[in-house]
Amino acid sequence: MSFEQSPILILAIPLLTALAISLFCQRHDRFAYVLLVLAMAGSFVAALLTMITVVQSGAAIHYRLGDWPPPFGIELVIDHLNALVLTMVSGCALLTAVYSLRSVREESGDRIAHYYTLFGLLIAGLLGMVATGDAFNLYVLLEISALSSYAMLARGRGYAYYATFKYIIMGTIGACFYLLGVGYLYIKTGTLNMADLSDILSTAEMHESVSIRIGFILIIVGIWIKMALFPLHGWLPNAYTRAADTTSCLIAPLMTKVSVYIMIRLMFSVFSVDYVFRTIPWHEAVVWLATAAIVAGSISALAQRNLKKMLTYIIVAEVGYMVGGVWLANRSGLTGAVYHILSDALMTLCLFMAVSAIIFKTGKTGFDAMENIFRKMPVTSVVFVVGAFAIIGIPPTCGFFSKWFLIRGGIEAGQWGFVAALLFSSLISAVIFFRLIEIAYFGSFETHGRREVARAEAPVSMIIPMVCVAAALILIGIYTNEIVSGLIRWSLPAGL
Amino acid sequence: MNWDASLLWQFDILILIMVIICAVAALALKDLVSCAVISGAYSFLMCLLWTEMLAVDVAFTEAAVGAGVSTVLLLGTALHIRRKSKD
Amino acid sequence: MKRLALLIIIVLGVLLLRAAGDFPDWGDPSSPASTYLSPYYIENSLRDTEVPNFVTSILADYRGYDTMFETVVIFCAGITVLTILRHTHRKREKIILPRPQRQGSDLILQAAARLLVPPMQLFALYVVAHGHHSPGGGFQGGVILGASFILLALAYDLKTVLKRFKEKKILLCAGLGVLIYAGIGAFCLFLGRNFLAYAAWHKVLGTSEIMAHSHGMLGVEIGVAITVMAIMLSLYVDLASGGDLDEGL
Amino acid sequence: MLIWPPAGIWTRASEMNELLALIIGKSNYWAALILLLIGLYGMIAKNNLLKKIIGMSIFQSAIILFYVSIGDKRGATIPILEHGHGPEAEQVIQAAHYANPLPHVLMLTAIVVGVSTLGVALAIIQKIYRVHGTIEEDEILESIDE
Repeated sequence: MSFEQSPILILAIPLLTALAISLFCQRHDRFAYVLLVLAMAGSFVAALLTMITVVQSGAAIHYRLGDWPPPFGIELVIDHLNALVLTMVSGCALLTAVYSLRSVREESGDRIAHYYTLFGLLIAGLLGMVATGDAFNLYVLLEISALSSYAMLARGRGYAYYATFKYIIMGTIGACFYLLGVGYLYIKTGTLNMADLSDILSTAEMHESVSIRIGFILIIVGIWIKMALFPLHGWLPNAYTRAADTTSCLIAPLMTKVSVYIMIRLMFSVFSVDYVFRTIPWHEAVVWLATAAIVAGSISALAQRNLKKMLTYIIVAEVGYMVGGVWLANRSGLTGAVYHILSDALMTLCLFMAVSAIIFKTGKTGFDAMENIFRKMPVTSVVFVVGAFAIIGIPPTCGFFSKWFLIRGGIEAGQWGFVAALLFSSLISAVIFFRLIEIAYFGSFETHGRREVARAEAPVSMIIPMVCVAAALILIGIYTNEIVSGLIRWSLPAGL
Repeated sequence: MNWDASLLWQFDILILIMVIICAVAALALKDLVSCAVISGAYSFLMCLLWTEMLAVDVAFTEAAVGAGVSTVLLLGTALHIRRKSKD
Repeated sequence: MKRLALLIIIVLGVLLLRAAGDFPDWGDPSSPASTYLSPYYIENSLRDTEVPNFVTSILADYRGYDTMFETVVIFCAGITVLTILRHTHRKREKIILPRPQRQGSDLILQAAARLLVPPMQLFALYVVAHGHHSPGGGFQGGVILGASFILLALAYDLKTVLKRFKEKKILLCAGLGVLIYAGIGAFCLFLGRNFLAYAAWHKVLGTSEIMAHSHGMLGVEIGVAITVMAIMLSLYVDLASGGDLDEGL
Repeated sequence: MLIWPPAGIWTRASEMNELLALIIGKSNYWAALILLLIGLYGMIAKNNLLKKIIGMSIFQSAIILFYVSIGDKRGATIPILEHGHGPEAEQVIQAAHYANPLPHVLMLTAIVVGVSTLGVALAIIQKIYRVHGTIEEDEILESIDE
C-alpha cells in the first residue's frame, strides 16, 4: 500500500481491530492480546511513515475522506505538530498494549475481549481527534474517547463508580461547551472546516464580533474542563487514582496531552495568533491561572500518601506547565509547551507503569509499597528513578529541556510568577521523589534491620515497555535539538 | 417575506413555553418516575418543535430516541432505585 | 453547591445573552449558515449521489466519516454499559436492587404487542430502505427496530425476548453493523480510492460512479441500522434488569 | 389568526419596537439559552444523581435546539428534493427553497451521542446505588468518608 493512505491507516487499523476483537475474540483472550498489539504496532508504523513524509516534504498532508473536497467533506490534516502527537499517542498505546498482558486479567476478569475492544476504540478516538481537520468531527471523536474511558475507569477499585460519574458530568459539560462554541462559529461563518474557518475568521469584522469571541471562550473553557486545568480539575485525581492499572497507564498520559494539543490546534489553526493574543488581551490572566494550577497541583501532590494519587496531582501541575507555555505568547514558550506534550506523556507513562508494576507486585497503594523496591524489583526501580528525574528536570532526561524552554519563554514574556512556579514545582517534585527513592533504597525506619529481601521482579511483558519508555525519555532528551529544529520549529504558527 | 405566513410562530412560542415548563418540572419533581415520564414529554415537545422548524430527520430521530428509548431507559433505572428524591 | 451553580449560570447567561444579540435573525435566509456551505449540498446532492434527501446524502456520504464514528459511539456505549453492569464484582455491592413489581401478565398488553410488533418491524425496514427519498435512514430505522423488541420485552418479559435474540447474537449484530460500515469504507482503499469514497465500488457493482454512491450509502445505512438496533436492545436489556438479564421491568 | 400582534408589526418593528423584534426574531435562541441554563443548573446543583442526568439531557437538547434553529429558513421547505426522479428531475434546484440540511446532520449525531452518554450514565448510577445504597450525592460522600 502506498504512503498516500497512511493518514487514514493510523486510525483505521485500531478501529477495525477493535471491532474484529469484539466479534471474533470473545473466547480467545491471548489472540485478542496479540491482535491488539499488532494493531497498535501497525498504527505506530503508519504514524511514523506519515511523520517521515511530512518532514521530508515539509508540507501538511491533506487527506480527503470520501474524496469530497473540503470544506464540503471532512479532511484529515497532518502537519508537523500533528505528526509528532500522532506518533506519540500511537507509541504510548503500543507500549501500554504490550504492558497490559498480565495486569488486565486481574482487572477485567472474564471480559478481556471487551476491555481490548474499548482500548482500541479509545486509541482510535484519540488518534482521530489529533488527525482531524473538521471542528465538528472533533466533537464526535471527543465523545468516543470519553465514552470508552468512562467504561475503563469505572472498572477500578473502591469508589470508582462515583468518581467516574463525576467525570461523566464534567466531561459532558466540557464537550457540550465545545459543541456550543462550534455552533457559535457556525452561525457566524457557515462552515465547520478548520482551515476554512480560519480564513473566514481572519477578517476584521469577525475579529470584532461578540459572538465569535464568546464562542472562543466557550470552546477554550470546554477544553480546559476536559484537560482538568485548575480550578476545573476536581474530577481528575479521584477518577485516575481509582482506575485499574493498565487503564491509568493508558488514560493518564494521553487524555490530558491530547486535550492540550487540541487547545493549541484550535487556538492557532482556527483562530489566529493575532486573535488569541492581541484581539483578546487576556493571555496574562491565563498564565496566572496556569501558575495557580502548577502551585496547587504541586502542593496537593506533596500532601498525598497514595502513590497514584500523588501522580495524578502532578498531572494537574503539568497541565499548568503546558497551558502556561502556550499562553506565554512567544516562540520559546510554545516550543516548550509542544515539547512538553511529548516529554510529559512519556514521563507520566513511565511513572505510571513503574508504580503500577510495584502495586501489582506488592499489592499496596501507599508509600509503604516502595519499601526495599531496589532490592525486590531492580529494573522497575531504575525505570522509576529515570521517570522521577524527568519530572524533576535533571539534565540528560527530556524533562530538563522542556522546563528550560518554558522558563526561557517565561523570562522573555516577563512572567516572573510563572518562572517562580516552575522552579517551585521542580523543588516540590524533588522533595517528593527523593523521599520515595530514599524509602525504596533504604526502606522505612522499622525495617532497617532486616536486610534479606527476596527478588520479585515484574513480569517481562511489563519490563520491556517500561525500559523502552525510560530509554525514550533519555533519547528524546539527547536528541532535543533535532526534534525541536526538525518538527516543533515548523509547527509554530506564523506571526508569533 | 411575511412572518406569519411562513412560520406558525404563535404555535412555536406556545411549544417553547411548554418545553421550558417541562424542563423545570422534570428537574423539580420529587418522584423520579414522574421525572422520567416528564422528560419523555419534554423530548416529544422538542420533536414537535423541530418538525415545525423543517428538521424532519432530527425530529424523527428524537421521537424514536429521545421520547422513546431514552424514556424507557430512564424509567428502567428509576424503577430500580429508591423512587423518592430529596430535591 | 447551589450558590456556585447559580453564579456559573448567571455568568454564562450574561455571556450567552450578549452573544445572541449578535446572531442573524432566526430563519433569516441570508444568514451565513444558509448562504455559505449548504447551497452546495442542496444543489449538487442529486447530481453527485442520486439521493434526493440532502440529510441522507450529507450524513452518509459528504460527512460519512462523522457518521461512521457516530455508529462507533453507539457501539462503544453498548459495550460500556455491558462491561459496567455485567461485570461481576459482587463482593463490593451492599444492595441488591429492588425488583420492580410485576402484576402477572397482562393479556391486553400482550395482544396489543403481538399486533404491533410485526408492522413496527416492517415499518423500520421501510424507513431504512427508503431513507434516500424520505425522512429516515439507518438510525431511525434501527431505533424503531430496537424499540419493537423493547416493546415485546415490556409486554412479556425479558426472557421471551432473550430466547429469540440471545445476548451473544445481540453483540454480534452490534459489532457486525459497525464492521459493515467501516468495511465498506476500508474496501475503497483496496479499490485504489480514499477511505469511504463509495465511487470506488462502481467496479464491483457494475454501475456508474454516481449510483455507486447511492448504493454505498444504502449499505452503510443498513450497517448503522443493525448496530443501532442491537445496541438499543442491549441498553434496555442491561439497564432494565440491572445487568442480570433475568426479569426486566 | 390571533388578535395580537396586529398585522404588519414585523415590517414596522425596526422603527418602533426593536426590543420586541429582538425577542420574537430570536425567540428560539432565547428558549435554547433558558433551557441550557436550566439543564446546566440541574447538572451542577441537583443532589440526586438521576436528576443530574436529566439535567444533562436537557442541556444537550438545548444545544440541539440551538443548532436546528440555525438550519431553519423562512419560506423554505424540508430538506428533501421534490420530484427527485422522473420527468421533472432536471429542474433547476434553488437553495433558498430548502432548509439548511447541514445542522440537521450534525444534530443527528449529537442526539445519538446524547443517548449513548445517557445509557452509560444510567448504568453507572445503578452501580452506585448497589455500592453505596443511595443516589443522593451528600449521602454518597458521607459513606465514602466513613
